[in-house]
Amino acid sequence: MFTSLIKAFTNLFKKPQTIDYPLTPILKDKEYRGLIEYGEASCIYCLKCEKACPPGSILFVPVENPPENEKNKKGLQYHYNPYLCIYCGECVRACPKPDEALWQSNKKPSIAIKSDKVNEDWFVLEKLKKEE
Amino acid sequence: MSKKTINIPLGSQHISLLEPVRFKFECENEKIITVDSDVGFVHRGIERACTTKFKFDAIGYVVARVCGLCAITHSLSYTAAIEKLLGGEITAKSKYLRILLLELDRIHSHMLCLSHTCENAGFEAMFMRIMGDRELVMEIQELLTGNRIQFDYISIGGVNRDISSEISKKIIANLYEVKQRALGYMDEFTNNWSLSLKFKGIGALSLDDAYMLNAIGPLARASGLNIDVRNEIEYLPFDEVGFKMQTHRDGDINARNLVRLNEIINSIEMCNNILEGLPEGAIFTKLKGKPKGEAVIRFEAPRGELMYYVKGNGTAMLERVRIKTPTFSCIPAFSHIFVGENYADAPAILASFDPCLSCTAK
Amino acid sequence: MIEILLIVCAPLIGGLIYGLERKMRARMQNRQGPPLLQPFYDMWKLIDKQAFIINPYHTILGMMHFISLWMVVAFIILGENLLYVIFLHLLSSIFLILAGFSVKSIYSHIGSNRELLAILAYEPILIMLGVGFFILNGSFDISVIRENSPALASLFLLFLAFLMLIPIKLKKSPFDASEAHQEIVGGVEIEFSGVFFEFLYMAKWLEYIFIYLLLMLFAGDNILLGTGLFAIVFFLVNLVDNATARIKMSHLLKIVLGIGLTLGMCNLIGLSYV
Amino acid sequence: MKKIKVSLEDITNEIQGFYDYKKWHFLTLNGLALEDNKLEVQWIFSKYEALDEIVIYYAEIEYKDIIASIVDIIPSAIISQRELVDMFGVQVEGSSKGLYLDEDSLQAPLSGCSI
Amino acid sequence: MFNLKKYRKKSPWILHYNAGSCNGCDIEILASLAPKYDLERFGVVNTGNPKQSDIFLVTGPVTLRSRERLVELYMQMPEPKVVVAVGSCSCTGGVFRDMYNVEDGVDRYIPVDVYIPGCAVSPELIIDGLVQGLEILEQKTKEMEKPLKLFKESTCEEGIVNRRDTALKVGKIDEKN
Amino acid sequence: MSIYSTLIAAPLLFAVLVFVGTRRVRDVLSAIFIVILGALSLSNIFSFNAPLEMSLPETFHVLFILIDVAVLAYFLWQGALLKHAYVIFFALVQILLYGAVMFLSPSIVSGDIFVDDISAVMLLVINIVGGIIIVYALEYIENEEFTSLKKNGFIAMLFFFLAVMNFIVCTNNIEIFFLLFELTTLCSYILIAYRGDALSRKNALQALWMNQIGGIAILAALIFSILQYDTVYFDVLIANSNPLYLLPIVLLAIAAFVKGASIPFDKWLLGAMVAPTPVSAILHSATMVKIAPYLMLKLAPAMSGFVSLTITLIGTFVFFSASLLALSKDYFKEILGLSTIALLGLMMALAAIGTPEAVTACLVLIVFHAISKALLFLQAGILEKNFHLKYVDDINGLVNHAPLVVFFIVIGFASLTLPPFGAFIAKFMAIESIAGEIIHNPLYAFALIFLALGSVFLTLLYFKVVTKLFAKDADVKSRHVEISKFYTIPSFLLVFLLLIGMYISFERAFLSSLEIVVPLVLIALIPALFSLLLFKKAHRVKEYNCGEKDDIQLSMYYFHMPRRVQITLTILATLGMWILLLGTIV
Ligand code: SF4
Ligand code: SF4
Ligand code: SF4
Ligand code: SF4
Ligand code: SF4
Ligand code: SF4
Ligand code: SF4
Ligand code: SF4
Repeated sequence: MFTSLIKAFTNLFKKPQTIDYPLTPILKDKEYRGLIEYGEASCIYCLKCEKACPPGSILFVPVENPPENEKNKKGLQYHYNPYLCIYCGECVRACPKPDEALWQSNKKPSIAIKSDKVNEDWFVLEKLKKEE
Repeated sequence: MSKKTINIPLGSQHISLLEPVRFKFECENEKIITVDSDVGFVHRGIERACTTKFKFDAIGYVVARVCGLCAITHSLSYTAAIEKLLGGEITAKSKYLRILLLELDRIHSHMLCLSHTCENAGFEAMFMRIMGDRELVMEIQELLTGNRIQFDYISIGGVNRDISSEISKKIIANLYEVKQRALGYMDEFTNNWSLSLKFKGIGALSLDDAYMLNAIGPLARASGLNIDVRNEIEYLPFDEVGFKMQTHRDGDINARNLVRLNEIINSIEMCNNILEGLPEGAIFTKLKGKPKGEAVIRFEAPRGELMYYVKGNGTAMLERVRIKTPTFSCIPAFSHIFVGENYADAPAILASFDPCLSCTAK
Repeated sequence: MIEILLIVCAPLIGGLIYGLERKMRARMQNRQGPPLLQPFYDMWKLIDKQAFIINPYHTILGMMHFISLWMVVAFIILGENLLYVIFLHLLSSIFLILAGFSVKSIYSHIGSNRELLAILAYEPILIMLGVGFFILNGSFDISVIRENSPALASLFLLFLAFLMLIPIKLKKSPFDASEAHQEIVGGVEIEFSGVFFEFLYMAKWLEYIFIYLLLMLFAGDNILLGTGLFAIVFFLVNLVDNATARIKMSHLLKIVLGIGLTLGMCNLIGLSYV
Repeated sequence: MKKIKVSLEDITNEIQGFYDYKKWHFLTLNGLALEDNKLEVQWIFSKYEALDEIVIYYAEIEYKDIIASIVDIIPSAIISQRELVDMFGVQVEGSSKGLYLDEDSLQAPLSGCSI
Repeated sequence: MFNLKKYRKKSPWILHYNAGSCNGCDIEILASLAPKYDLERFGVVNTGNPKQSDIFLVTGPVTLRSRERLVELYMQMPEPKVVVAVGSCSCTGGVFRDMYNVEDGVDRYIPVDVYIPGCAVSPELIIDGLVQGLEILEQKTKEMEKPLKLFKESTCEEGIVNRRDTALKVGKIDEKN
Repeated sequence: MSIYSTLIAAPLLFAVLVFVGTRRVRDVLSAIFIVILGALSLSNIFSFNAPLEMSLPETFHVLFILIDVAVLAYFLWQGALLKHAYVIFFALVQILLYGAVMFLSPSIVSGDIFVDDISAVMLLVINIVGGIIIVYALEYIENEEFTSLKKNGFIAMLFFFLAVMNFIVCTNNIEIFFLLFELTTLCSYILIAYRGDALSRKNALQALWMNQIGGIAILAALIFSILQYDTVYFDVLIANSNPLYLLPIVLLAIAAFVKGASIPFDKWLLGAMVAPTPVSAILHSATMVKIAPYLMLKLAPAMSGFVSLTITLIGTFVFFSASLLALSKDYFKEILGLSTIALLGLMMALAAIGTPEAVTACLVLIVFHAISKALLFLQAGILEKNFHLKYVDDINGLVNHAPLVVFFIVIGFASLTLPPFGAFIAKFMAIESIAGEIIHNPLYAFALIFLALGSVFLTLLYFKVVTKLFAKDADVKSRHVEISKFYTIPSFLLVFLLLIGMYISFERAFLSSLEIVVPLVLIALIPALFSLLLFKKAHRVKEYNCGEKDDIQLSMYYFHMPRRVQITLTILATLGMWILLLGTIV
């Protein structure tokens, strides 16, 4: 018990371990597994990432004005849902052109609120995908 | 005259629980006489999804989500089973790195359990102290794998990331620090009178009961039962890196705590040995083919023996993935231990089992 | 006049002490902790919340606990009869216990049960304390006690016994089994919400005032000693809070009654020989 | 890893004869859906302090068969048995449904005949 | 100095419920209460009691068995309240999406105000989410601000918020795709 | 003088009159009688100024001797009839001793009747509280299945009891005191055996032989008093008492312990529970057991340091141990019974201290204990009759069905423990007076500890019971049960008496006005807030149950008291008595 007492006593005069986070930003290591980022120009639309992704948070869905890319024969557009993603990085490992078409950055995903319609929008995409 | 017992519920939502599990204690005053439990709140259907929804190469990431605490053991067991079915050999370096992360995970998981036990025993300061020190381990885990909890470090054929010398230095430095702290806790657990009142002689499991109820992991080792899968498999070179079995005789909460602390210290030694003797070589071997046949793989997760039974039929979809998790096997023992104890001790006893129902129910 | 002011402000002062304590506890646990005025922020927030009730008895009894505790504090400040104050305080605890029992909630019941047992542990010591002061001053009146010279030396053993009951009343480790968040989620207070919880929350502050005012009695007319005593004991209690686990009710009873009664007895017998 | 085939009737006897609680450690019960509406039930054991010595007793059964309980021999098997009941929709003596699944969940999800 | 509105948002008491997560996010919540991140800086207290909580932290993809409890707890929280979905699986189902025993995210059952992605979420993100939650909490408090809000007419029969029946009704809001 | 003779004679007359006419007539007559008795005792206390002393004519003495012999012979006969060895033996011993007393002829004489203010207060309690209980009994007994003759006999017996009690607090002659003592024993014997079943008989016999020990003690005291002090009169005995020859006093004190059912003589009072509830009510509150503190008060001036200290210690010890034992009980009446025993112990201890403060405390306690206990026993009767509840475990949530009964029970218990009620004031003064004694003799510190612990146990006990009543559902529609007016009116009267008592303590400045008013307001505020129905519209939710739906099962803590604790306590108390006795002889 005395060691605890002493510990508590000395802690009182030590600088606390706490990082005052929103005020003092915490820098993420460059290796941190954050958001998946996509380089549209380099993508070859092999859809390997879509197939590899366990939760299905990458979807290539046909749209009316598809991005202009000669490899994009079916008129697909890349969609990514950071609220579904589990940040495993498997898509990047599956991608034939990592670092150019698809890479994992060290950025933290952002917080969403109700008006962001996290789920509703994605439902639409999933439905489109199913219909395809 | 009416009955003199009260039913005290613990869970499914309760402050002393991190996960939903429901116990209903029938108590006389506060002495528990019977226990009724419901452990199925977290059932998600992973076993089925592994055979219908995911291809075999993605399952490693899925089964990691069976549980965040020994995620690494899950993906390791699964990958090992697949590697066995595919019949390839992986490099020595990746084996060492796998052990490294396995042991780091054990350290942080044990620390979490200790702190949670203290919190449930009403010792908030100790909880804070251990959780604060645990950040040292979390830090190196994040450096090593890119994430604090779900490491996704292991893939079929090896590991995903190499280790740099800075990281290795940092690991050694942090672990040295952790070891000092762990010795400090050891002293605290043995000498603090209030903790002795809460822990010594409480929630005891005798050796014979441990045998009878097939207890595993620290729970069994605290009762003196020599069971540690690291001792029973040759797949990873645990002997080379200095594994030693830690046991205790008393079987009470205190014994479990001490076993965990000793394991932390042993794991730290193992990590140091690994980093010293890390073989050179690649970290990844590409394995070809589709899994066929059946394999049983066991590993020692922080909470005890984890078993995977995998059966493939030569296609990308597996036929059966059976996950037998540590807590699942311990549940009969839990109920047994509660009987006769005081409700006031129940949360601490529960935490000292270090239960994880998310794997129990899958 | 000053008394009236003190009485009115008592909960606020209690809140400050509570805030200080939370801050201090955080620092002892090596973290930054909430701002000093956190209890007041909580208070404002609680006022703003929608309040649920279970049944009117419960709610009213909870409010009575607060009001009667405030009366207790007022009586101490006004310098009334110490023994009476102790019993009035008992009344206020009884209100709380009844409130706990008036709902069909198991944790609330267990909390109340434990609270009852806690009374068993501390009440005899409080009574002995009162008698100690009586023997020393020839009167139970707090105003008389306050005018006499410090009683700390002659009531030293009782002072030690009193130290043991501070954690019980302030719900601090190791004697906080009646609140026990991890077991019974706060016990008696579990079913209160919104403004009604506010009353209980502020009653907790008043409990601080009650205990520390009693503590100051040991210093008699010596205000400096009183302040010193307060500071040291406050610090000590928090230190112990951060170095111990919560022990069970049965242990609590054994320890507090056993040691407390022995200390008190020795002191009283000693006093009558002097 | 040793696999021993037994018939459904013999299972308790076999296990009774084999199981020494100080030597063997009951791992779990496992089910495996086979073709043509059959089910393979496995009782998996491992030996204490031995290198990877695993013994699997297994029996092929129909879904309608009632599986004998081994709880008298191995008390801790109760939970595995309940899981088997839930996941495969079979009956095990003295083991009730509802460990994981609610009334409105998908019943017998691993039985192989469910969609 | 006595600007009530300023202080209102400084005391978020949290209730945590695990609706079927893998523990990863739960541990991170615990870690964010610990010294390094110390949520108590914001006045956070883990009350574990719905009746005294303002912010409801839910982890996990909502399994069938936990959905009733989830709604029950939500109902027992007094207004204003904020629901925070912690982790990818409670936002959308995450890796468990479409498994047979899960309901794919908390917002199928109760209205979610803040979504924190991540698997597992890091404590920094939890703090970010809480800060966001605080703002929403303040807004909601303002909206609630009318005289006698304490005695606002109850919505349910006999003045008792009834749990189960309402629970299942709420669940019907979003049909699954 | 006439007041006292009326007070003694009238109830005797009433006892005969209740046999006249129908039930209606009997009820009306009894009510009138009770009002008369109450009025008499009231007027007595208002007109009372100086102690009154007088003698009875010789014929009365002869009559008394005859009655005495008859009573003893009856005991012997009963003992022989029912083959109870103790009863026979003690009856024989008493007859022998009584014979011996008859042969001794003391020379110092004094008045046979002596009324001081203590007696006046006792008269008040006996007649008013006793009267109210009889009103209640009128209805209660009608709900039993007995012949109307037997019912009337019951009421008559109660009146007779009042007469005996009225006499006993007025007498100064120990011989007469002995007679009356035996008469109360007789009364209780008959009332306890009233139901006539085996258990009642057994308990009645138990009460009989235990009380006979008291008789023997009185006879022995008489003999020693005559031998040493040459008198049979209290006042002479007390005035002349020599600290070296206190044996008669101590023997009388032991008789008091017997009547007061102090441990180890507690069994008889608990056994008396089998009688109809009004009997328990009247035994516990107004009559019988109150002889004990009364006698002690009378003897107090004669007690020396040792005797007074020992009796105080025994009394407080009984207080402590009876409350401790009560904790493990769950039969409602038994709880009340043990708490009576405890409080009687305290009263006797206070009487033995004998300082003016202690005596006042003792008197206050006698009065308020009588009122509160009567109130509680009446409720126990209602619970049994209307709700068929006997055990505290069953009264869960009674507030849902019978708020009024709950109100009475709560007031009853609160009045025994909490400010601003009388019993609280008494306890308060008790602590003060014991604290005052500690200064002179540190051994009183033990008495203080017993007192402190005992009063906490009692609080625990009372609120253990009270709390059971309150468990109210969030949504259960309550079901009210009609309770007869004959039941509620006496209860209201008793509550009213409590209030008057409070007023008196206010007048007498036992506590400052603030100290009375504040808690009173606090307590009154609850029903007030209630009636405002402030919370009708607030949101209601179910209790927190970890998010689960199953019903919870509630039950109180119960305290398992191992048998050895009980035995140890009994042995210690017995030891105390022996020390007292032997210490005096030596
Ligand atoms: S990181 Fe994993 S979950 Fe996220 S998009 Fe890539 S594969 Fe899918
Ligand atoms: S795997 Fe890479 S290249 Fe292929 S579609 Fe995805 S992002 Fe494009
Ligand atoms: S392992 Fe289980 S008991 Fe321990 S902290 Fe995690 S959830 Fe809680
Ligand atoms: S016991 Fe199960 S749930 Fe717990 S950490 Fe291990 S695998 Fe995860
Ligand atoms: S258990 Fe209660 S007192 Fe302890 S940290 Fe949690 S909220 Fe605070
Ligand atoms: S899946 Fe359909 S067809 Fe096949 S067994 Fe089941 S019910 Fe019959
Ligand atoms: S498909 Fe339906 S009927 Fe067939 S086993 Fe599965 S649940 Fe039963
Ligand atoms: S988001 Fe990921 S880490 Fe968090 S609970 Fe879900 S699966 Fe676990």
